[in-house]
Amino acid sequence: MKAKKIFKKITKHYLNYAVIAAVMLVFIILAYATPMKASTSLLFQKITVAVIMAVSLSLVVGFLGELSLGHAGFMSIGAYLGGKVALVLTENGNLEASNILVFIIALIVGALCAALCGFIVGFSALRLRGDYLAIVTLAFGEIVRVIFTNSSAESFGGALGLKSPSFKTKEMFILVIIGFLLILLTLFVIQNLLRSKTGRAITAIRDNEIAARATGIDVTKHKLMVFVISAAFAGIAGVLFSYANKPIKADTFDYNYSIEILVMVVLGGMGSINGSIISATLITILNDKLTVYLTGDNAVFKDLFYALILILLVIYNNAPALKGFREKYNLRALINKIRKPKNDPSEIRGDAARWDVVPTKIEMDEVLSTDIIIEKNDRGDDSANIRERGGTK
Amino acid sequence: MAKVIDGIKAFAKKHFPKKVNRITKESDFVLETENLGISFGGLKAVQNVNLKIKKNEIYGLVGPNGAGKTTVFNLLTGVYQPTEGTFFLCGEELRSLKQEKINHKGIARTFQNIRLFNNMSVVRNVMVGLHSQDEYKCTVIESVLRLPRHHKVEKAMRERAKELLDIFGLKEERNNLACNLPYGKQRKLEIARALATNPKLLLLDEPAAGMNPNETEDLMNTIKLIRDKFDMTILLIEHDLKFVSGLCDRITVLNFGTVLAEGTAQEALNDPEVVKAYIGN
Amino acid sequence: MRKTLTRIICLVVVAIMALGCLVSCNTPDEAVNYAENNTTIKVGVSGPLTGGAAMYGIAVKNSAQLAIDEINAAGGVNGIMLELVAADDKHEPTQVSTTYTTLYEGGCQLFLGTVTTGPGIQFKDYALEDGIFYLTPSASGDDIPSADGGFQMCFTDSNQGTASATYFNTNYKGKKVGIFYKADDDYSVGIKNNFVKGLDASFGTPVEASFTGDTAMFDSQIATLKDCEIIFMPIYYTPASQFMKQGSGTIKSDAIYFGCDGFDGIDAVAGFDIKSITQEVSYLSHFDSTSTSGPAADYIAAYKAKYPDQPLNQFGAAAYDCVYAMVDALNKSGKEFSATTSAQDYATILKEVFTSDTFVFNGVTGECVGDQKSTITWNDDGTVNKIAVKYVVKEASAN
Amino acid sequence: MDFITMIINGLSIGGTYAIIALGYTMVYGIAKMLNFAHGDIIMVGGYTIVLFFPISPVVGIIASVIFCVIVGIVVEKSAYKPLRGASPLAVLITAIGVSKLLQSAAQIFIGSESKGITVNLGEIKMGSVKISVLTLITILCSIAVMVALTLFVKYTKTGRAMIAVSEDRGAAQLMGINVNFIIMITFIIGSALAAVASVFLVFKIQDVGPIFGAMPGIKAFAAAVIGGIGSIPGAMVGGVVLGFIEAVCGMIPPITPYTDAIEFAILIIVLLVKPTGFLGKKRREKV
Repeated sequence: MKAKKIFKKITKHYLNYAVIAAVMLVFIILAYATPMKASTSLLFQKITVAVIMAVSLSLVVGFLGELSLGHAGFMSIGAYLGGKVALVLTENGNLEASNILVFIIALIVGALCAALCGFIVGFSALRLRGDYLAIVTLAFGEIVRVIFTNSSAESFGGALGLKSPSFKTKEMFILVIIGFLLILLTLFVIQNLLRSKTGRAITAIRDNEIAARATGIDVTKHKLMVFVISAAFAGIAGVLFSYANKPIKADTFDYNYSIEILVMVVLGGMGSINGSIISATLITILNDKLTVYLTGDNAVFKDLFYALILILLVIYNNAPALKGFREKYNLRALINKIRKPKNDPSEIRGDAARWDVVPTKIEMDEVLSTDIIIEKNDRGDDSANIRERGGTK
Repeated sequence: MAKVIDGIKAFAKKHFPKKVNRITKESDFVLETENLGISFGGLKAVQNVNLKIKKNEIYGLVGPNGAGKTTVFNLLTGVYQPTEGTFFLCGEELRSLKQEKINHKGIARTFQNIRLFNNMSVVRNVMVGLHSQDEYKCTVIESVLRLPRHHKVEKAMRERAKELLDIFGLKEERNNLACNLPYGKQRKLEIARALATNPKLLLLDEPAAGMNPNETEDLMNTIKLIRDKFDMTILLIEHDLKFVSGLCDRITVLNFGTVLAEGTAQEALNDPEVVKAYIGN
Repeated sequence: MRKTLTRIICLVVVAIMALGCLVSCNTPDEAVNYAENNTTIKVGVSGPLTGGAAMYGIAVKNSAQLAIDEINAAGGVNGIMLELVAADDKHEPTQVSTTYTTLYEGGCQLFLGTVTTGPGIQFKDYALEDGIFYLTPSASGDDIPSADGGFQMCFTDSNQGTASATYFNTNYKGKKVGIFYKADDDYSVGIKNNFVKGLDASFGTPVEASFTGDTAMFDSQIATLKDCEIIFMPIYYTPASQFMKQGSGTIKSDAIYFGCDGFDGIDAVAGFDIKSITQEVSYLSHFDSTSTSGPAADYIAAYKAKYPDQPLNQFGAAAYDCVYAMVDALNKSGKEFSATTSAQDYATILKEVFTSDTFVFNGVTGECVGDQKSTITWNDDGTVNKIAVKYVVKEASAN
Repeated sequence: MDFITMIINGLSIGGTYAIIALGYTMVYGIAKMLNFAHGDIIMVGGYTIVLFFPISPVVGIIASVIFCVIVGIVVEKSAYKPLRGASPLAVLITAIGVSKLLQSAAQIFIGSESKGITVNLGEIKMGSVKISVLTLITILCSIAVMVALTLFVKYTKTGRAMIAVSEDRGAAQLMGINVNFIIMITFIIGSALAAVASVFLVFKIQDVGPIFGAMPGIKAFAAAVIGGIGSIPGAMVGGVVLGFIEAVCGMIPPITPYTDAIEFAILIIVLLVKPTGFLGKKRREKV
C-alpha cells in the first residue's frame, strides 16, 4: 500500500525529472558509444534551448496569466551579454571556447542581466494588464533588438552579429548535456516554486487579482518575482544559444521568435509545464525536419499550420459556447475512460444546485458612471486618487 | 503637457507614496472611523461616516441602493483612498495603506459579487488566505530548495485550511474546483478564505444576496458561530431588514453617502428619517 | 517520506552531472566519410529559398543546376556525374546548423557555401572544423574567405566599398555625395563603412541616411538626401526601387543613383518602371544581367531558356562560375578522385589548386572583353581577383 | 527649410498611422480586443490594390475596401465571435494566430517576393516648399475620416449603440441592442479603415509583401495607445506624434536606426505614466 502511494507520488511529481534524466542518460550513452552525427547533437541543443524558453514563458503566461510577447528579448540579453563576457574572458585569457568556468560565468552574467530587464518589464506589469502589458513586452523586445542591431562593431558587433565563442560541433554534445542539466535546474526551480505557497499566490493573482489583494497577497512582489525568474531562465537559454551559434544576430530574437515560443506554451496547454516541454520538443523537431522537405514559399505551410492549430485550440479551450462539448470530449476524459478510474471526489458533481445567474444590483459604483470621471479628467483634478487600472477588465 | 506632468505625479504618488504620519492611540473600539469620506471629482460619494464598532459585535451597514455602503467597504480595505477623514483598527490608523497591508493589519472582506480563485481547489483557496501569516512564513528560497520548513509549513497550512473548511461544512468538497461549488457554498468559502487571513474585523458585503430563506437562516447561524468561535467582530452590508434585525447588535443607516441614523436595529429602523428614505413621505 | 525522495532525486541528478563531466572528456574519433555510398559527386549549397532574400537563393540554385546539367551533358567530370543538393537557410544563421548537417551528412563533397553573409559565418565555422572546402558565389562578408578552405567568387564587402570609393575619387570628384544604407544589414553596413573610409577629402563628409526593417516610408531619408548630386546605395534592389519611386519628385532630377552588386536586377523589379524616374541608375559589379553580347549573354540565354520565370541576377552568374571553377580545378589537379571520395579529400585537392599561382579560371563574371571570357584568379586568403565594371542601368533622362 | 520639410513629413507619416490607428481604436473601444490582425488586413488590402491597379486605381481602391471588409467579417465571425466572453488572454492569442495565419497564407499563395506598382501623383509648390499631392491627400483624408467617425458615433443610432456597447456590454444587451451585430459593424468599419490605410501605404511605399502591414500595424497601435485608446481624436494625436518622431529621427542620421526603439520607448513611457493615453477615458474595475 505504502509502496503504491510512493509510486503514485513519484509519477505525479517527479516523473518529468525522471524522463528528462533518462533521455539525457540515453544521449550520454549514445554520445559516448558512437561518434555522434553533428545533426543529432545540434538538434538536441536546439531542443534544450526551446524547452527552457517554453518552460520559463509558461510561468508568465500559464501561471501569472499575463501575455509576454517579448520573451525573446530576454533571451537576446542573455545571449549577447553572456556571449560578450565569454568573448572577453576567452580572448583576454587565451582560453578555449569550451572552458567550463568561462561558460558558468557567462551563464550567471546572462541570467542576471536578463533578470534585471525582467525586473524593469515587471515593473510595468504592476500598472498594466492584458493587452497593454502585451504591447509593452512586444515593445521591449523590439527595443532590445534595435539596440543590439545598431550597436557598434566593437561592442556587440552591430548588424554583423556578435562572434562569441562557441562549442565546436564535435564538442556540441557537452553543451547538450549542460543543456539537459539546465532544463533540470529550470524545472527544479519553477516547478518547486509553483508547488509552494508562492505558486499558490501567483495562481491566485491570475484567477482574481482584486480578491488576491484583499486576501493579503502582495501582488507587486509576486508579479515582479515571476517576471524576474522567467527572464533569468530566458537569459540562461540565451547563453546556451550563444554557445551554439556564431554569430549571434539580434534579428534572431525578433517578435516572430517570441510568438513561436508562445505557440509552444499554448499548444502544450496553458498552465502545464510538462505540456510546454513536450510541445517545445515536438515543434523544434518538426521545424528542423520540415526545413529539409518544405522549401521555397511552401516553408511557411508550417507557420500556417501552427497558426491554425493555435486558433482552433484556443477556441476549443476557451469558447463559452463549447463548454459542454469541452467537458464531454477532452484528453483527460479520454485517458480516464481508458484507465477506468474509481469514483474520484474531485469529479464535478452534476446534482449540486447551481446559481448560474447571480442577481445583479445597481449600486454606488455603477451610479458613478464614466460621465463623472470624464469631468474629473477635464479638470485634471486627481483629488479622489482612485486606484484605476490601465486596462479594462 | 500638463496632463503628462499630472500623470507623472500620479505615478509617483502611487508607487512612491509619501510617508504618512499615522497615529496610534488607545481605543476600546475595534473599528473607529472619523469623518470618513471620499469624493469622486466633486461628487461626494460618502461623507462624515463615523462608525464605532466594539469588539465581538455584529454591526450592520444598511441603506438603499446607491447609498455608498460598498464604497465604505472599499475605503476600509484600501481599494479607494479616503479624501477626508481617517479610520482606526484597534486604535491604529490605517489610512492610505495598500490593500494587502490593511489585510495584514487585520481587516478581511468578502465581495458582493463573489470573487473566488475559480481555477483552484477549495482547499487551496483557503490556503491562499493563510499565505501572509507569520506562523506560515517560508521564504521563496526555502520552498524552491524544499528545505524542511517548506514541508512543515505546507502541512500546517493544509491542516489549518481543513479545520476552517470543516467549520463551514465544506470539508467534503475540499478538492473540488471552487467554480463548481453551488452558490451558497461559494459564499461560505469566501468567508472561510477571509477568516483564514486571521482578521480582527470581518467585512461581509451582502452575504445573503441571492439566497433562499433556508440558506439565509443557515448563514445567520454561521455568522453567529464565527463571532463566537473566532471571537470576531463583524461589519456587514445587507438589504434584508429581517436578516439585519435578527443578527446585528447595532446598525448604521446610510443614504446618499451620509449617515441617517445609528443605534440598535430597532431604534435605527424606526427613526423617522430612515422611514422617509425607505418608504418616502 | 518526501524528504528522502527529494534526496534520492538530488543524488541522481548529481550522479548524472558527474557522469556528464566524465563523458565530456571523451571526444569522438575521426570524421566519417558520409560520401561512401554516393554514385555521383554531390554539390551542396545553402541559401535562402524562402523569405525576402529568396530571389538570390533561387537564382543560385537554378544557375548551379544549369552549370551541372551542362557539365553532365558534356560527360561529367572524368566521367562522373554531378548532382546538386540545395538546402534552405532562410537567410538566418540559426538555420545553418540544419542546412549544413543536411548537406554534409547527406554526402555532399563540393560546397558552394552559403548565398548570403549572415549564415555564411556559421557555415564557415562548421566547414573549417570538418576540413571541407567551399567556394561561395555571393557571401561577400569580410569574414567569409579563409586560407583554410573558404573561397569567394564575389568581391568582399570591403573590396566593394573601396572599389566604389576609388571609382568616385576618380570620376565624381568634388560632388555632393549622399549614402543611403540599411542599418541592420551586415552587407550594407560593411560596404558603407569601407566606402566612407575610401573617399578622399574632396567630398567632405557625405550625407548619410539609413533605414531598417523590410518596408518603410522613406520621407525623412529622402528629405535628408534631396540635395545630393550622387547617392551611393549599398543595398539590395527591392528597397532601392522603393526609394527611387518614393523620391522621384524630391531627389534632384539629375542625380545619380550608384549602387553595388545588390542593384543587379533592379530594372526587372515587378511593378517598377525604371523609365519613370529621371535620375541615372548605375552600379559597380562583376556581372550585368542585361548583357546582350559575350559570354554573359550566353549564360543569360541558357538560363532564360531553362527557367523563364525565375529571378536572374549576378548571384546566379557567380554560382554558375563557381561550379565551373571547381570542376575546372578538379580537372586541372591531375589527382585521382571518384564519386565516393570524401569531402575532406576533395577539399585537399581543391585547396591546392585554388592556392596555386598558376590557376586561372575563365568565367562569365568579371570584365569580359568581346567574346572572351573574363579571367579570374584567387589570392591565398580566399579572396577573388577580377575586374569590376560600372554598368549603367539607365541613363539620366531629361524630364 | 528643414523644419518645414520635417513638419510635412511628420504629418504625412502621421496621417497614415492615424488612419490605421482609427481602425484599431474603433475595434478596441467597442469589441474590447486588440485586433493584432489589423495590420494584416492592411496587407490584404495592399495586395488587392496592386492586383487591380493596372485596370484602374479607383477600381483598386474600391476592390480593396470590399475585400478587406469581407476578410474582416470572416475573421470576426470565425475566430473572434466564438470567444466573446472568454478571457482577454485567449482573445489576444487568437488575434496573434489570425495575424500569423494571414501572413503565411499570403506568402504561400502570393509569394514572398514583394509586388510593386509605380504611382506618382505629382506635387504642389507652395512658395519654396514642395508638398506631394499624396501627402496632402493623406493629411486631409485622415482628418476627414476622423471627423466623419466622430459624427457617426455621436449622431447616428448605430453609433450611439456602439458607445453603449463599449460602456457596458451587458446593459446594452438588456436595452435591446444586438451586441453581436454592433461588434460586426465595428469590424466592418475597422476593416474599411484598414483598406483606406492600405491605399495610402501602397501609394507611398509602392511595394507590397506578406509582412507589409505588420510593422505599420504595430506602430499604429502604439499611436492609438499613446493618443488614448477608444478615443477617436486620440488616434489622430497619437498618429501625428509618432509621425513626428519618425520624421525627426529620419532627419538626424545618427539616431535614424533607433527610430523604432525611440517610438516604442515613448509608448512604454506614456503607458506607464498615463495608461489611458493623452485623450483616453479612465475606467475602473468595479470592486
